[in-house]
Amino acid sequence: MTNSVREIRDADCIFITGSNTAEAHPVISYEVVRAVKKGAHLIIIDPRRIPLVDHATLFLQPHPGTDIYVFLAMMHVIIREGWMDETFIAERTEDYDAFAAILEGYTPERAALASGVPEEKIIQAARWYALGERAHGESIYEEAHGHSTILYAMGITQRSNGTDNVLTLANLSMLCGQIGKPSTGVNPLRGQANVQGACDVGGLVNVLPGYQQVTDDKLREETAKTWEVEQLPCDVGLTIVESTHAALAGEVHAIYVMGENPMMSDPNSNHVEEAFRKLDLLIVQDIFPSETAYLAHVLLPAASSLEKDGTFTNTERRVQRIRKVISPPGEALPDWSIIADIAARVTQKLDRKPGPEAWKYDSASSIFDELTLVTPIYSGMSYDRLQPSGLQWPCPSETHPGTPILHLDTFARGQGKFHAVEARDPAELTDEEYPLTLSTGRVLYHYHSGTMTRRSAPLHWREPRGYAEINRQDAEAIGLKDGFAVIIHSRRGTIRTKTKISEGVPPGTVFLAFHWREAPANRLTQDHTLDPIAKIPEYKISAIRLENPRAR
Amino acid sequence: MSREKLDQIAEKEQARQSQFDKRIHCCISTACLSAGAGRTIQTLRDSMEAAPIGDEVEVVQTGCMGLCSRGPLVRVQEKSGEEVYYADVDSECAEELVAKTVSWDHAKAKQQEISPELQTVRDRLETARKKRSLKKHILSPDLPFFTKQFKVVLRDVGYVDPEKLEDYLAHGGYESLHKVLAEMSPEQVCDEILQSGLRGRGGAGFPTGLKWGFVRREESDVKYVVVNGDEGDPGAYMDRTVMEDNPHQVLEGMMIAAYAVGASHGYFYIRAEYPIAVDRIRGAIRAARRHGILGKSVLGTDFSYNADVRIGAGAFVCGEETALIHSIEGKRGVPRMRPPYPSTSGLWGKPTVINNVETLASVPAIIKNGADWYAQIGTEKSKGTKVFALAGQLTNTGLIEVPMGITLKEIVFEIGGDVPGDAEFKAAQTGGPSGGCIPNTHMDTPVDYESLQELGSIMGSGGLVIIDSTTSMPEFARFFMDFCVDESCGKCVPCRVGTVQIRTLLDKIIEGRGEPEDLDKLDALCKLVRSTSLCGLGQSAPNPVLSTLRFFRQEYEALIPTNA
Amino acid sequence: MITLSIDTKTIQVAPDTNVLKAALDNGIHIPHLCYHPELSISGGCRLCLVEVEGQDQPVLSCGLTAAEGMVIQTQSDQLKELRRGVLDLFISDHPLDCVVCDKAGSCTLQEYAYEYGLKDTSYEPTVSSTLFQDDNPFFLRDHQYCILCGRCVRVCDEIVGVHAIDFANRGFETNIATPYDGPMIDSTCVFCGNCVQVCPTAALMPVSRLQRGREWDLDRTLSVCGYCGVGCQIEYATKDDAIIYAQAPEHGAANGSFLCTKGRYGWDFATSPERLKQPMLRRDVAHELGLTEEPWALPETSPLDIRKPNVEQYFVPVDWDTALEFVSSRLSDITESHGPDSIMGLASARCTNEDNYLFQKFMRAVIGTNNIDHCARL
Amino acid sequence: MSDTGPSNGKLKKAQEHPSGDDRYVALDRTMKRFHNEKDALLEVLHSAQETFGYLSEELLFYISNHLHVPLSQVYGVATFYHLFTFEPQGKHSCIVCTGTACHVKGSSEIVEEMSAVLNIPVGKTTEDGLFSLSTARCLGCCGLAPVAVINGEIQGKATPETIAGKVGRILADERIAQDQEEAG
Repeated sequence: MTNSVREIRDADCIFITGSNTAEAHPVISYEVVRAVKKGAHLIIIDPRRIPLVDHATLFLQPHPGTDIYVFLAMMHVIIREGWMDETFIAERTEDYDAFAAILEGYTPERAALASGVPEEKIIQAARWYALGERAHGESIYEEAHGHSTILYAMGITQRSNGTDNVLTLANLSMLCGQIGKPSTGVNPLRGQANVQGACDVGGLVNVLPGYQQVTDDKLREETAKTWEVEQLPCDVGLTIVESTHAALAGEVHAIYVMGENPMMSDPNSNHVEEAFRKLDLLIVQDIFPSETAYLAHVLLPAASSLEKDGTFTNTERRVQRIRKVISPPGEALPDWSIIADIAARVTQKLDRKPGPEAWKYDSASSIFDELTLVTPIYSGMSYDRLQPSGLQWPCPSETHPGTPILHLDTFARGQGKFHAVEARDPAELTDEEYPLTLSTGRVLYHYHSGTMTRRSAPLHWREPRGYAEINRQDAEAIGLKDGFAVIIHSRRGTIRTKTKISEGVPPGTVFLAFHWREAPANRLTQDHTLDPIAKIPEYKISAIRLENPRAR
Repeated sequence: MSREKLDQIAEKEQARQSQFDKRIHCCISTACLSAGAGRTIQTLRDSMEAAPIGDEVEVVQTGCMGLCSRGPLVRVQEKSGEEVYYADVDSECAEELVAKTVSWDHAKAKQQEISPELQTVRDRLETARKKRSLKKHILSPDLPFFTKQFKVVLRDVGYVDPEKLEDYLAHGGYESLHKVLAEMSPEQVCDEILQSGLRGRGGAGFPTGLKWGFVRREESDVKYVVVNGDEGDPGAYMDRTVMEDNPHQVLEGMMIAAYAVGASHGYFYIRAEYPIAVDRIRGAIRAARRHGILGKSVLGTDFSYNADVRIGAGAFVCGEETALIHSIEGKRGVPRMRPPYPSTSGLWGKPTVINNVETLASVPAIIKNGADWYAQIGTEKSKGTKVFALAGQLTNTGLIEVPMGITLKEIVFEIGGDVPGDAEFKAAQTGGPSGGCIPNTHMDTPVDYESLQELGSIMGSGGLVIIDSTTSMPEFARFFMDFCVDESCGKCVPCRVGTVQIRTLLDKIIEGRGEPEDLDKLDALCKLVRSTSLCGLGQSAPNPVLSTLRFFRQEYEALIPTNA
Repeated sequence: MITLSIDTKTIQVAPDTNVLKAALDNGIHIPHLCYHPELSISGGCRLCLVEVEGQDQPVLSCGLTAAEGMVIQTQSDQLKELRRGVLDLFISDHPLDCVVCDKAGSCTLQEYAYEYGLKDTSYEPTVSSTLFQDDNPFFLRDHQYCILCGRCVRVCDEIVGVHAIDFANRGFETNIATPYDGPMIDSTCVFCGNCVQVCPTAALMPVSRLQRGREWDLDRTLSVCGYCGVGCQIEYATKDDAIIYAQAPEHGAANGSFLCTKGRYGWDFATSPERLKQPMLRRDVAHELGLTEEPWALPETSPLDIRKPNVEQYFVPVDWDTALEFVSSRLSDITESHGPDSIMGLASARCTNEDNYLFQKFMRAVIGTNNIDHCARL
Repeated sequence: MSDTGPSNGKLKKAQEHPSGDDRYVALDRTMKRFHNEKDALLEVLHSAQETFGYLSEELLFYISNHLHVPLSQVYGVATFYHLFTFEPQGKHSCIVCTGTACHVKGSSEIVEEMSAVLNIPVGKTTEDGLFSLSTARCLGCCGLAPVAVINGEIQGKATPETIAGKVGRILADERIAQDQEEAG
């Protein structure tokens, strides 16, 4: 997030898209509810009527995959009506003209045609967001215009044009000067406890800790020096999806999986399974024998986040201490100590420099101290400084208070760059054979592949089994009623689950959470067309067909 | 519609009325109806039809004439203005009344052809002429019940037909509204009301002009006027009577208030137990709309105003202004802390004037006759008149309007005609569940806000219940405590739990289980509830107990076993 | 800023701050039951009365906006008397079974009764509602302990925004109710348990907490939730190395004093019998290494289709050394035979920065590949 | 929130009418008159009780859905006001005024007598659904205290005997009517 969670309550206008906030990030939805109760406008753009819509002052329901037309049209209107922030554009941004030129084609009329969202709603949303208008009550901010904030999540990123969507929202915020101030910004809501941190410390194919490009020789050498190794690999690596392809092609022979469950969470499970079976070595290090574990050669028992010390970095870039609350079961160990041990042994065997002793860490904090040396955005941090409520990066020095709001006076790259983005359609469109669109996601009571929540008694009691949310029309078309069994086919595979008739999904769309091993959503999703830049699979849009088993 | 048009209507109606030599007013308000006024007015009408010459006399249905205990009441009004009241007018009496009211000119009568049915009625009238029973129904106009009263609010109640706007106009209706619209600035209206010394008749007695001034000075796009017609005090029905029997008077007062504070919309909040009042007010609103008195450009001026009715649903606490607001907003009728006061943040957070019915009903007269006229009625601090619902053990019970400052003695012994039978007057209870009992030893107390307060009671909305020596004061106090327990909204603990504990103590004492220290405990608890409750209901709930403890302690003590 | 004096202490507060908040934020204690810093003002408990210079009657500090030069007294015989009286009424409608009450030690009413020396009520104990509702495994509702402060109703409406409960009936009969007092699951409740968090008494209690020890015997550890990315701080109450219940700290950095259902109640997975407790080698691998007699081959059934997964059927437990030796030698062999880029490491968004840092350092510095990824994209 | 909330039976019921039961049409009209504004809740509850006689669970759920007021709030409001009732009312009604004036003049005896005659406590309805007995806080006829209202007709200066007599006659007529039905 460019801004902080607790600023949302003071926003004058909140714009949410591609985030089922109340279910996937409940505590952030609390902030939104507060703002609305105080009089803020809440604009929601989502194909589904998500719970938070009950509080929305404006709800736009585009057909799946057409939201970008709405975003572009909003900016078209903003420029047409002169609602943009000219000073901000002039002083803080570049490449405006090329961007503006492209927008001319994206009229509200066109957007309405493509997305099914009425023009007047698009114009209304554009106005409220651009000018930060409130429904009622007083703004706490002095300026002429109120403060508007954008919240988004996987709904727009898990798409073959996910990067375009994100850039578009960035454009929107810069166009209106709704960034670099409190209660504004472009705020991705990260889905997992430490997804932010895992990226920060280099858990990506293209960057070293602190987002230093692996392709940058200078940066690479600095890190190598700190680590006392001669050299570090300079080519961008393979992502998990690419690796499965590579495994099938016989190029990848071993995969070391730590605390993940690709069999459930990666697209086109059948494909993943095929690949994993081909591996010479699959290491699964986890707290439970996950679905992936049953293909592994070796299982290494890890301590859960309740059973070890360390740090998590949350969606607002806040690095916080986690502490050992209870002891790990049996012989389970913290992941870091397992890795350290393996690393020491491999160093030995491959006779790498420096020797095994370099892998002796006595505590999580000693690792953190080393981490801060190679991670500039963390360099001012230490366990002591993280008490009691953490620090938000960048925190470059021991005295730096952390950074609640990014891009205050200048952007990371200097000027904010407008990207001229065109609308693109989803990779897999519906047709006669597969007439419906499947969208995957989460429900309130479960989390991800369900390894944890489905083993929690109260949560299981509340949401014991999976279901596909289907609109009454689509259900009745093939004689399905609420709670009936239903079979879902896609070009990748077939699953069977129960129906939940819901007005929450529009006709033509089916929603299925990916928590349910007995109905694994990712047997249906496609892995052939990823987002070209971010390599994100298009979880949110797959063409499917429903079948009523009783009709067999 | 313009003023001129209204005048024409008024004159037309006056002309129509003046063509009659006599007008027979028959009260059809709730009390008289339940005493059989329905049959009475029917008989009057039939008889008039059958009487030899009908058109010289008009039968008019009117509202309350005051002396409810003697209903059905009928008044015969001569062209000269001379009036005679008749009490307990049943059908028989009604026939005799008609028979003796119409002039029997047989020559004319002969020419009239009438149906056999009517002929039989006429025959009955013929015989009724000879009867001698009418005398005992006559109420002398010299009765203190009439002479001691001074009518401002009730002036036209009992004269105008509540369902005829024309009649109200004929009685000078909406002249005051026109006066303020045509001649006065909002500021002047507020000052005028302030000058008059009019104070809230809902009980607390806050100066109305001041209240209006606050709201007038508030900056806001929308403001509201709310008429508090949630007359919850059991034993009081002044507001109901005014709303039922002269609805336009209340509407006019409300609109003057609206003009004074700059409100564009208003609500009548009327308790559901008053269906007739609801109908009459709704009727008045419709009629006013039809005649351009309500709506866009009132009386052709650029002042626009609209009014609606909201119905309560059985909650005494909704008489409290913040609870009333919540109720109109469709929420639980629970009071909230003040400040902010409704004058700054009322209905939907907008500045709002809330006045009770009687208060607003006094306004047209004040505007018409001027602040000074009103201010010279009543006492130093309590100006004007007050309407009371006189009830309980008394010969004449009913609705009275008296100048402030009149003594209890005058009300009870002169207007009320003393306690019937050989029982003795013991105490007067004012202010209902929020008020207290004033013992016969304080008979000379002048009835005004301050004096009553000093005696631990309040003026209240106007319930005045007379208790005779047969009533036990502790039990009477428990009756009110039951009421408060029932009506507590439950938000704040002193009222929610305190009232229950007060009642528990009262039960204990009344059932003879009391201990000597219980009286002090009761007194202390009452004072705690009074000083810590959130709203007026809770703060005043202990009054009946406190005042009876103060003046009739011996009755409590007598209930406590001596050997305990 | 506005300057006022509370108990002779000069205090500066922002405009529109109420006196109660001003006092509490400055370490001046005024008893209160219905007030909560994150919720709207109710004024129902009548406890936070204070004396304002120039006003003859005490006023509620929660409803009193701090004004320049205001002089406030929070302690006096009169105030003590009034508060004591109100508390006396509270406990006349509340069971005094603190001896066996799970809330004892963290119950605000108990704390105040103690502070004002109320051993017992001086009135006839009369409990208004005895409704007992244990209709879900998250929390239970025991109305006899309810003091109707309304915090639960406000948090449900103003913060969570689902308005599952509200006041029902009125007067002494008032109670907090789902529609028709029905079971929670038939309401709009999302089981976030924030009502439990703000409840000052034992009216709302986590099921997991019942009969699990006295408050003062519990250890408390402040950590961060392991689920979504909001990073809510959670205070875990533990006893004998077991979690008794979880709640938000008073001032969580991102979450303030609130949580969602997963964070508050979804921690019991940690003690699931299915946890991996020791390293394991797949049966065919174990056989290869001569650790097991019978040969074994990985079945064709997809892991997603295994009806009742049983890890023992596929794996045999081994000691750490065997497991790590196997892993490290295999990795070394593959690196040497197929090159570093034939190995891929999948880090985790559920592991700590320290874990992930070491993991990528291992892949890059030891194995020598950038094939390091994690599920940032899902 | 029903999208995520458990699919409870009430939801379906509420969605199946208004089609069948045309009493809902009247209710819809009231809600329409107030443009389905939340603050019309009290008015809507009034009209609901008028048309249906009492407030059933389905009814409140229906209102909650159409005014977008949380069901818990609708229930909370409905239970706050004493005029709303949650069970069917009797064919005939007897309301005894317990206002101050009536109390002073002995209305409590009338209440006791009626409760004995009908053999039901105040606020209840006889098993055969013929009579409901209730009390009111002042009907504003203090001049005629004590008063009772039987089937909407006010009885002034009432005594236990007069009221019991009236009610007795109504019950007698009902029995005759029943007998005739059984006969014919």
